Order: sequence, then C-alpha cells, then structure tokens
Amino acid sequence: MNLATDLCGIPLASPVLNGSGTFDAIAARRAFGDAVIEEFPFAAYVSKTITRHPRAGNPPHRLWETPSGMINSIGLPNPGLDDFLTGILLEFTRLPVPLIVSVMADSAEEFAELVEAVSAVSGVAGIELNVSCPNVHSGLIVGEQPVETEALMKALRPLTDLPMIIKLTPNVANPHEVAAAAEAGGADAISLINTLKSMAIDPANGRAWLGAGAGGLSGPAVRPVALAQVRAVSQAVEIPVVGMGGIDDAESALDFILAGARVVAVGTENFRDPRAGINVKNGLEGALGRRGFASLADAQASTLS
Amino acid sequence: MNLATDLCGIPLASPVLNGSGTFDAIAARRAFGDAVIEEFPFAAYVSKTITRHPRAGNPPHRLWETPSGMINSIGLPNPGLDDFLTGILLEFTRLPVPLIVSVMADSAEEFAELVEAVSAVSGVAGIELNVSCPNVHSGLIVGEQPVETEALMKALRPLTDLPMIIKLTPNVANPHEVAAAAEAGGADAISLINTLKSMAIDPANGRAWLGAGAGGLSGPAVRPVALAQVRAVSQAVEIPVVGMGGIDDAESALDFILAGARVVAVGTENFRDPRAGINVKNGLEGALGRRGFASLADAQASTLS
Amino acid sequence: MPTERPQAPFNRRDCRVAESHAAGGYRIFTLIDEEGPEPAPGQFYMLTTSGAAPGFAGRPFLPRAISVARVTGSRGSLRLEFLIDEVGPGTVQMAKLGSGDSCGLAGPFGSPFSMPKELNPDAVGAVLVGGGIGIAPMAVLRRHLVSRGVPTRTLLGFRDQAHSGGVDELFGCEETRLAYEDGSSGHRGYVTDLLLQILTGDDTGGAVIYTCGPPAMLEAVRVLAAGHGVPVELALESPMACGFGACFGCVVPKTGGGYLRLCVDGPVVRGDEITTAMAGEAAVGVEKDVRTRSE
Amino acid sequence: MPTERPQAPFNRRDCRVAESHAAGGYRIFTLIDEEGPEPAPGQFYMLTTSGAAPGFAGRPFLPRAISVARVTGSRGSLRLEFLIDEVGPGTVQMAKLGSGDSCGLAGPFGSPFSMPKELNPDAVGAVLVGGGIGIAPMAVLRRHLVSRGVPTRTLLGFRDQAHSGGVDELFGCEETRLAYEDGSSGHRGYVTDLLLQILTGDDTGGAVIYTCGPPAMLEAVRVLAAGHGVPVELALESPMACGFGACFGCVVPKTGGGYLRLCVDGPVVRGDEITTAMAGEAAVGVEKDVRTRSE
Ligand SMILES: Cc1cc2nc3c(=O)[nH]c(=O)nc-3n(C[C@H](O)[C@H](O)[C@H](O)COP(=O)(O)OP(=O)(O)OC[C@H]3O[C@@H](n4cnc5c(N)ncnc54)[C@H](O)[C@@H]3O)c2cc1C
Ligand SMILES: Cc1cc2nc3c(=O)[nH]c(=O)nc-3n(C[C@H](O)[C@H](O)[C@H](O)COP(=O)(O)OP(=O)(O)OC[C@H]3O[C@@H](n4cnc5c(N)ncnc54)[C@H](O)[C@@H]3O)c2cc1C
Ligand SMILES: Cc1cc2nc3c(=O)[nH]c(=O)nc-3n(C[C@H](O)[C@H](O)[C@H](O)COP(=O)(O)O)c2cc1C
Ligand SMILES: Cc1cc2nc3c(=O)[nH]c(=O)nc-3n(C[C@H](O)[C@H](O)[C@H](O)COP(=O)(O)O)c2cc1C
Ligand code: FES
Ligand code: FES
Repeated sequence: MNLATDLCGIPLASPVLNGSGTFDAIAARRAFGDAVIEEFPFAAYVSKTITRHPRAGNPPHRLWETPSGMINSIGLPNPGLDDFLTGILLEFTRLPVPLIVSVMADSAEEFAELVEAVSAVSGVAGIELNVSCPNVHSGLIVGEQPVETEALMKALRPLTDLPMIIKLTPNVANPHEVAAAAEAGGADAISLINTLKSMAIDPANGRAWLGAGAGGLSGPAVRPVALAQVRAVSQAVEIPVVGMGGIDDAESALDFILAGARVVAVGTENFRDPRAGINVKNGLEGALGRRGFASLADAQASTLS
Repeated sequence: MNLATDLCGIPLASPVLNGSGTFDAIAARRAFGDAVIEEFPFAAYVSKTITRHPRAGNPPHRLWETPSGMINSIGLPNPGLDDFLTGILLEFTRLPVPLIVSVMADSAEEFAELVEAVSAVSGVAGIELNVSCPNVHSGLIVGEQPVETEALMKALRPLTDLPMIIKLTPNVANPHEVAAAAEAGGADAISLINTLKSMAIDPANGRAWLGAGAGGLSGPAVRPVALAQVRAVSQAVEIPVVGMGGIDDAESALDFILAGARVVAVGTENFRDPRAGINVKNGLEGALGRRGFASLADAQASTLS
Repeated sequence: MPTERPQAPFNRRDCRVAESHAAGGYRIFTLIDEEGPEPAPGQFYMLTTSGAAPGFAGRPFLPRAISVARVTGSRGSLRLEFLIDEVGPGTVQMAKLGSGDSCGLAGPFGSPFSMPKELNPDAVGAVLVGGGIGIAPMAVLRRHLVSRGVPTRTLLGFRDQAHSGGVDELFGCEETRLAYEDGSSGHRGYVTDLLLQILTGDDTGGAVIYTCGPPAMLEAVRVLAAGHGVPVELALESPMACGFGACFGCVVPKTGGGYLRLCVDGPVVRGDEITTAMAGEAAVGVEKDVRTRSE
Repeated sequence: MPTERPQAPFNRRDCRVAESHAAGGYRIFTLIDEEGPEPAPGQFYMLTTSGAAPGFAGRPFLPRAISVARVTGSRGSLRLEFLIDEVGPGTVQMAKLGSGDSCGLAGPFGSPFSMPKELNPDAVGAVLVGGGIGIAPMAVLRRHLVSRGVPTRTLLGFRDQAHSGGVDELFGCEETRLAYEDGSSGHRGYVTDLLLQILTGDDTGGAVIYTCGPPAMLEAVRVLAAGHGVPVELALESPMACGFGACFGCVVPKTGGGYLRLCVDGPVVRGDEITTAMAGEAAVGVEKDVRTRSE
C-alpha cells in the first residue's frame, strides 16, 4: 500500500515521524552503525530542541518509570545555535529524509534569531517551534496563552519561507484555542502533545526523585489525553496536525489519524524498540484494512462521528 | 499505629477517603450485605455528585480501559436534590463515618440551593463542590477560572457553617492559581485531581467509543500528574488538601501525603478491589515505617525538599 | 423483580485454578472458591489476573465480568467452571492460567434468573436459548431447572466451530438442539429459527423463555417472545469496571427512560424492562461532543 | 577514549532463554543471541520482558540495562549469561523467565573497558574490584585479560550472603579475594580494605584498576586510585530508558562541567572523566522547582 503523504508541503514516504528529543540519529549511528541510515525509521526527522545558547540540561535523576509510561526531566541539553549550525545540523542534513529543526527560546527576539539562522541552511525542510517555555518579558508560558502564541507566530512568520510547525503543551484547559491562535498568527501546522507536568517521589527518602523536581509524562499512559486534544485541535483549525502521545503500534497511530491528525510521531516507544517507527509504518496497511479503509488518504479524510 | 487525623474539623479514623462517584455505599450493601457497613472501607464517605435536578447520565458506552487506567463518561446520573434529600441521603447519614456530600451546579444560584438544602440536614459533615462544570451565565468552566472560582466561593461561604471542600479539575495550566482563588473565597479544603479529559476510538468502526464522545482518565496512569498538581497546590495554599489520582496502595497514598496532601482519596482502585480503602489504610503503618516516619503526623508535616 | 440473590463476601479473594482446558473454540477453566456462597443461575463474578498481557500495554487493568458455567461442590470448596472466549487481554490472561495458579475473584454479583412461575403463574416449562459464549449461564440454569423438575428445552446457536465449545461438557447428553450459521452441524442458520418453530409449533401458553448470547440474537429473541406474548428473561452484557454498582458504567437504557446498571439491576432483565438488547451498538448513532465536563 | 566497540544489530530481537538458576542471593540466566556480535567487556544489553509484574501496576514499562557476565559460543549462537539481582519489577520479570521462554534483547551497547596499556603504557597487570551485582562485568573482563596473558588480581566485596552470588561460577577456581561486610566469609569489611593493602603494599607503578559496584564503593575506589596515582576505569550505572543515546536520561556529571550519557559515553569511564561516582545521590541535594518547563 502506498503510504506516501505530505505535511504542509514536505513530502513524506509515510505518515510516521519521530517526536522531538526521542531519537538521536547521531548517537543511534554510533550504537547501530549505518543500518540506522539505510533503514531510517521515520519519514522525516525532527531534531531535539535547540536553543540560542548551549544548555547542559538538568541534574540527575532525569528519568522515572510510571505505570505504562515515564517521566522525563532532561532540560533541553543542546550545544546552542552556533555549534549546532557548524556541527550536528550538517550531519542531520545528510540524513535520507526531510529535516525538521525544533527550536525553543525565552523571547521573540531569540526565536527570531533561531528561525532566521536555521532557515538559511539548505537541507532544512521545516521548523518546529517548541513553545512550552516562559517568555522572559511577560513571564507567561507562551504555549499556554493564545495571545502570546499568536503574537509570536506573527513576529516569526515574515522571517522564513519554511513551514513552521508549532508544538503545543497539553497542560492547558483549551489547547484548541491556542492552536487557533497559532493558525491565525501564520503557523503551517500544529504538533501535539508535549509531555504532561508530573512528579515522582524517591521511594528511599521521600524527596523529589527528579533532579529538577518535576518533569513531563509520556508513553501509552497519556494516549487517551493526547487523542482528545488532537481531536479538539483538529476540529478547531484548518492546518494539518501532527499527532503524538503514547503511540506504540500501528493501531494507536491510526487512532490519532482518525481523531484528526494528518501524520503522527513516535516518541517514547523508540526507547523500548529502536525500530518502533518502522514497526508502526509496516503495521499501518493492516490496521487500515481492519478498519475498512482503502488508503491512508481515506483515513485522513474521515471525520469522526 | 494511630492513624487518626482530621480534615478541616471533620474527625477521621484514618487519612483514607473515597473519591466521589467511585463507591456507591447502597449498591455495595446490596452486593456484599452488612459487612460493608461493619468494615466500612473509608474514614469519611464522599457521595457521588448530585445536582439540583435529576440526571439520567450519558448514553453507553460509558467506560474504556486504557494502559494502567480507564476513561469514564458517566454524566453524573443522580436523582436530583429533592429525591436525594428524602431518599439516599438519609441512608448515607446512617453510615458509620462522617458524610461529605458532593454537589455540582451550572450556576451560583443552583449551587446555593444545593448548599443550603444539604446544610440543613443533620448528619452531613461537609460539602464538596464539584466545579468542573460550565457556568450557564458566563459559559466558562468555573474550575478553570480563578476569578469564577473565587466569586462562587464568596457567594456560597455565607450560606453554610459546614466545611466546604472544592474539587478541582486537572485540565488547567495552573491549578495552584485556582486553588489560591478558592482559598481567598473561603474554601476550607481543596481536593484534586478530578479526571483528565480523554477520548477513545472504537476499534471496530473507528468512531468515538464513548456515548458522550469523550470522558475523563483516572487510575495509576494519571498518578504522576496528580502528584505534581497536589504538590503545586499544597505549596500555594494554607488550607488542607485531599490528594487523589491513581492511588492503588499505601505507598502511593503516602507519596501524596509527602507531596503535601493532608488526607487521600481512593477512586478507581475501588473497582479493582472493593476493599481497596481498607488495604491502603492497613498498609500505611508499614509504608510510614519504611520511609522513616514515626507517625502519620510526621509525614503530614514533612515538606518535600 | 429477580429472586433472592446470594450476597458476595466483601472482598476480592485469590482462588486456586484447579484445571484449565480447551473446549472447541473456547476454554473451560475451574476455580476453587473456599469462601463464597453458591451462586444463583445468571450471576457472574469479576475475575482479576495479575500482570498485563503481552502486546497490550498496561492491559488488562480492570477485572473482567465472567458468568459461571457450572457449579459443583459446596460452600467452603465450591468448584466454579468458567467458559472463556479469548477476545482480548483480559481473557488472554485468564486462558494462560494453569492448574495451581491463582486468580482474583469477587462475587457472585448481579440478579439471578427467576423461576418460570415467577414470570408466568401458569408456566409449565422453559425454553433456553443460548448463543456463542452466552451458553454458559444457560448451562447453569438448565441444570437448576431440571433438578427442580421443570421441563426444559435448550436451543444453542453458534457462528461456526471456531466460535463454539463446551456443549457436550456443559449440557451433557441432555437433549439440546444446535444451530450453526455455517451449517457445520445441526440446523444451518440461526438459533432463533429453532425458537420460532417452537413458538409457532406447539402451544406456548405455558412457556417461559430464558436467553443469553450476542446482542443481535438477544434482540431477535426479545422481539419474538414479545410478539408471541411469551415472558422472557435475558442475561445481558456490557463493559464493566467494578461489578458491584460503584462506577455506574455498565448501563443499558431501560423502558420508560433512564438506565439500568447491569451489574446490580442485571445482568438478568425481563424483556419488558428494556427497549433493546443492542444498547452497546447505540453509542454509534448518538451525536458526540468531545468537550464534555469531567465527572 | 575506549577501544573499538562492537556495534549492535539495529533492532530489539526476541531471544530464547536457554537456562535460569539461582546463584546465592542472585540469579544467573542465559540467553541465546543468534544475531549480535560478541560484546566487549563492559558492554551491556537492554532487556525487555513482556507483561507487567504482579503488584507493580503497568511496570516494567521500559527495558532494563543488564551487563553481560559471561559470553560463550560464537556469533550466530552466542550464549549470553546475565547475573540478576531481583530489586524491582524489571528484574522480577526476568527472574520469572525459564528455559524456552523468550526475552527481548537489544545491544550490545556502550563503551568497553580499555586494555591496561591503553591506560598506562607501563602497565604490567590489572586489579579488578567488584562489588555486589557489579561483579558481572568484572567476570567478563577478567576472562578477557587472563586469556591475553595480563596478570590479573580480583577483589570481590559483598554486604552478606543474601547479597552475593555467582562467584564460583563466574570466577571459577581462579584466585579471587573476597570481602563480606558481615564477615560471613573472606575478609570482614570492605573490599576497598583489600585494595588499600595492594596499593600500599607492593609496587603499584605497573597497576591499572577496573571496578564496578555500588556507588559508594566506586567512589572509594576512584579516590584511592587517584590518591595513589593509579589509572582506574569504572563501570557506572544510572537509570536508563533507551540504552542507545536517544533519551538523554542516563547522565552523570563530567569533569569540567556538563554531563556524560552513560549509555553511549559510558558505562565505562576513566576516573578522571567524572567528579564523583555517586551522581545518583546528587539529586537529593539539588534545589527543586516543581514547575519546570516540559521538554
Ligand atoms: C455479566 C457478564 C458476563 C460475562 N460472561 C462471560 C463469559 O462467561 N465468558 C466470556 O468469555 N466473556 C464473558 N463476558 C464478556 C467479558 O467480560 C468481556 O468480553 C471482557 O471484556 C473480555 O475482556 P478482554 O480484555 O478479553 O477483551 P476486551 O479487550 O475487553 O474486548 C472485548 C470487547 O470490549 C471492547 N473493547 C475493546 N477494547 C476495549 C477497551 N480498551 N476498553 C473497553 N472496552 C474495550 C470491544 O467491543 C471488544 O470487542 C461477560 C460479560 C458480562 C458483562
Ligand atoms: C549499564 C548498566 C548495567 C547493569 N547491569 C546489571 C546487572 O548485570 N544485573 C542487575 O541485576 N542489574 C544491573 N543493572 C541495574 C538494573 O538495570 C537496574 O537495577 C534496573 O532498574 C532494575 O530494574 P527493576 O525494575 O528490577 O528495579 P527498579 O524498580 O528499577 O528499582 C531499581 C532502582 O531504581 C530506582 N527506582 C525505583 N522505582 C523507580 C521508577 N519507578 N522509575 C525509575 N527508577 C526507579 C530505585 O532507586 C531502585 O532502587 C545495570 C544498570 C546499568 C545502567
Ligand atoms: C526523554 C524525552 C525527551 C523529549 N525531548 C523533547 C524535546 O527536546 N522537544 C520537544 O518538543 N519534545 C520533547 N519530548 C516530547 C516528545 O517529543 C513527545 O511530544 C512526547 O513524549 C509525547 O509522545 P510519546 O508519548 O510518544 O513520547 C521529549 C520526550 C521524552 C520522553
Ligand atoms: C467512574 C467514575 C466516576 C466518577 N464520578 C465522580 C463524581 O461524580 N464526582 C466527582 O467529583 N468525581 C468523580 N470521579 C473522579 C474521582 O472522584 C477521582 O477524582 C478521579 O477518578 C481520580 O482518582 P482515581 O484515579 O483514584 O480514580 C469519578 C471517577 C470515576 C472513575
Ligand atoms: S460495573 Fe460498575 S456499576 Fe456496574
Ligand atoms: S539511556 Fe537513553 S540516552 Fe542513555
């Protein structure tokens, strides 16, 4: 079955992407060798979020296993824009699939720097804006505020011709309002969900387990929440939606498409199986058939009653 | 070990309550006989939420099992205030533990009617306000808006001398702001979390599985989210917090107390084991010991570093 | 108004698996309940297996409702036989249990079948109509009625051999009439064809119908019985979380509006208590709004 | 800069459990890997068991990092022996696996131990210091060094008999010196007492130290080695989600700031690459803010 599709102009061999920060193509190549490149598991590669300046990330512990999920508190470790441009970005552009660079900043000015710099590099197909972060001026989390979100999009829109995907936080009452604001501001696509604010207690001493005190929940545990948000958002906007949150097989991936997502992303499941992306893609034909769809397009077109 | 404690003046033999709507004492008596009353599993009984007028509840399906949790879309079936007062409320007052009546309304006026009527009945120890509902006037979900929440509390405060516990929805960016507003409005305690907005797709036909289209997630899957919200809220208010969300044993109950809850409530786990409340209570002494606490009070007093 | 129902011990208890074996397309497994009372025909138990099923992340999470198919022994050492159809993680985990393993058990729960004379004072006999996995409660009821001298005719229907099992074991040599939709044995077609023969054939004034099976079959039986003015009791199914009235999740619409909780007001209901036996399917029609209040 | 590391097949593969048995307070179980390369000493695998452990709702969810304790056979039919300490749901599920069962395997991953001369051109011998479950990688390394004619002394420490196992099987009759904190056998006290004797006793100019064990022991060894100017490589542990660099979760602080991902930059690190071997405990000190951004 032909699973080819596209995401706001970016051609995709299948609707299966990776969630930002859940697959390091360079480290994977060290561990698995060139097989990772030859059988690259995703139809597009979304980089881990980078910031203007280098970040070491959070102190350990950074991980906590939960019932059917996990909490992470990684803290966006990354080399910062300058080293990214001259280093790993060049390796990423050599991957056999379109590259989407994820960026985060604490101000519109820094976001602008990141967007312009990344857009100037040939081989970048799109930019994902991670807006689960406070605006240093207003102190508000951009992705929690429709007004802040629309203003940011309006400020960034003129700076690039690349498709801009905005990655929403699920820790809001009405994600569809933030999505609508992003669309009004000029976003080309919405991706969700990011992780759910969570914490864990150290069984040994009753203190907070995570070095940063708290983190974000992901994995199958959050899938029902992600499905509801993907549906609410896709009903509120015209632009395509990248659905993610606990996808661990083709059936759950198809659930997201039926809920309104055009394409999906696999995150935590990559940790359990490095071929998770390949497994989801290979299972889609069967899953579509079992649900009575002749093609991926039919499923993407179907609206949930 | 003496596990006796209290919740804003309501004396409790242990810190273990039930989550509203997760244990029907009358139906349980039909199924199990008087043993349920003799060994009543909770230190106080929280009724299923009642409304001014009768509600039949949502069409089936009302349940969906998820990884380490479940979605419910029950729709608050209840006989309405009048029949409640003359019927099951009287049976509830005969239970061997303090009674907390949960109420929900679509307007301050209806909330007022409920609060006044319930307060007039002897044998009611407290009232829980379920504010995960839209205000028919503003159209806003009260529990999502600090302003609406404070206004509601201020309106209700003069109407009763009973402790008022406000039950918060977790589907907000900053539950601690809503909690602080409730405290400012005169709430005596905060209980959280209610369920996380979720949905499920029918594997057979790709349509929404739940009769109402969507529902709420509960069970161990949501525990990490509940812990983070309980901690954020308990840091923001002076009044006691009733912690719940995925508690399935004494260890997880103690996690909530260490996160800042004074007492806890068991919900979904009751479905898996009708004695869940008893098991949590009986396990607390051992759990406290393993974490190095001499008493429940020590754990309640400990502040998480 | 069902007959006196035995009450369950107030617990979920670990019970030893005495035995488990395949029976046609199904599986029969036996638990030893050392505490509970003898269940009445039509009652069910909530079964809890430990651990999640491979390939089902974190499921089963909830216990599963299972009708008892045969009861032997006596209180203190009851042997409860269950007929299992492996359709998902819960039944897959049950099917894995072998002799000596333990399984969580709560119950017996729910309303039993009434005796024929409770449904029709002039009742002289009973017709039992079972379909698929729904033959389990029919087996218990048949033994119950026969032991009380009630003339009983049993009609059992299956889709095909892969979706049938336990007939010989649970119904023994007793005269039962079979229907297979694929004609692989017995009557080719629906079990309701056999019921229609009976209803149109001999005098049905003294008949009472009991039935359990897939929704479409139950609905056909309900309509047939109503059409011929014959009282009928149906054992219904719906997804359950608790089994003892705590979650309000297991409802079916009841005649005159509102809903019945199948775990306490059922699973056995009279034909006139419900407007359809296909409530589960109802969900599909209904207009959905994804942003409902949380409870 | 560790020596050439074998690369893992790009998959998680189902491997057959050849054998499993208790070894003192631990358990040794053997997987047959028909695809992977021979791992280098110090490398580890990510093991995935199916289903959740009874009593642990929905856990294990993630695979578990386990060092290989002995490798026999050759590529195509490698026998990988693992030494398991049952401390939680992941290891409980592994311990349940019996001959014929299958277990998910990914790897080998991580950095191997260096040869002594890579750490010290004048190296003439190696001292291996293992503690508790940490003796596993020491067993593989010892066999590796001995087979290459490197004079090797092995010191193993345990809390008590309940927290020890596999010594005879994995180290055989070879001369190993044991320390038990409870004095139940060997030296009464810490294995680092034995190390100190060596370091202070004979000439250590040509010695190189390799160690794996609990954080407190590793830190003591690291400090002793530094104090005596002896090169040391430590095999560290930290909770891991992926094992191949994808999650950035397995970090320990590195000398000069920043963090090492133990699954790709480790688990074997040189003493001078880290500032402490007790990073895990570090979390406790740090100031916590519960409302961090999500990633
Ligand atoms: C009173 C009563 C008596 C019963 N007696 C028997 C019996 O004797 N023998 C027997 O085999 N079965 C019996 N059942 C049916 C049995 O309880 C259900 O089939 C049970 O759900 C099977 O669980 P499962 O995990 O194997 O399958 P499930 O995964 O639960 O799938 C079964 C059906 O549930 C729905 N479903 C699928 N996924 C989910 C989900 N995530 N959440 C909720 N629903 C889902 C689908 O419609 C699917 O066809 C009885 C049910 C009731 C109410
Ligand atoms: C490179 C490497 C090699 C290893 N080799 C071996 C080996 O050869 N043999 C062996 O037995 N072990 C080995 N381990 C340790 C093993 O991977 C861990 O002990 C593993 O976590 C055990 O999983 P568990 O589920 O049994 O216990 P867990 O539940 O994971 O408990 C183990 C520890 O993890 C922490 N913990 C508790 N609950 C959680 C939670 N929910 N989420 C996160 N952390 C939690 C606690 O500190 C607890 O003491 C190795 C680890 C690494 C990194
Ligand atoms: C360890 C880890 C690191 C992550 N890092 C990022 C990140 O850098 N940027 C980002 O936008 N999302 C990040 N995420 C969120 C994922 O991309 C994804 O949105 C989320 O995990 C839900 O999908 P899942 O349940 O399939 O993992 C991270 C998630 C995990 C588990
Ligand atoms: C079936 C079901 C019905 C519920 N009904 C109510 C209700 O009527 N009122 C209310 O305030 N909360 C209700 N809740 C929410 C619970 O009280 C509790 O807040 C939530 O389930 C989280 O706790 P848990 O994970 O332990 O179940 C209900 C939850 C479930 C699962
Ligand atoms: S199954 Fe919970 S009320 Fe019936
Ligand atoms: S365990 Fe995931 S990066 Fe090391």
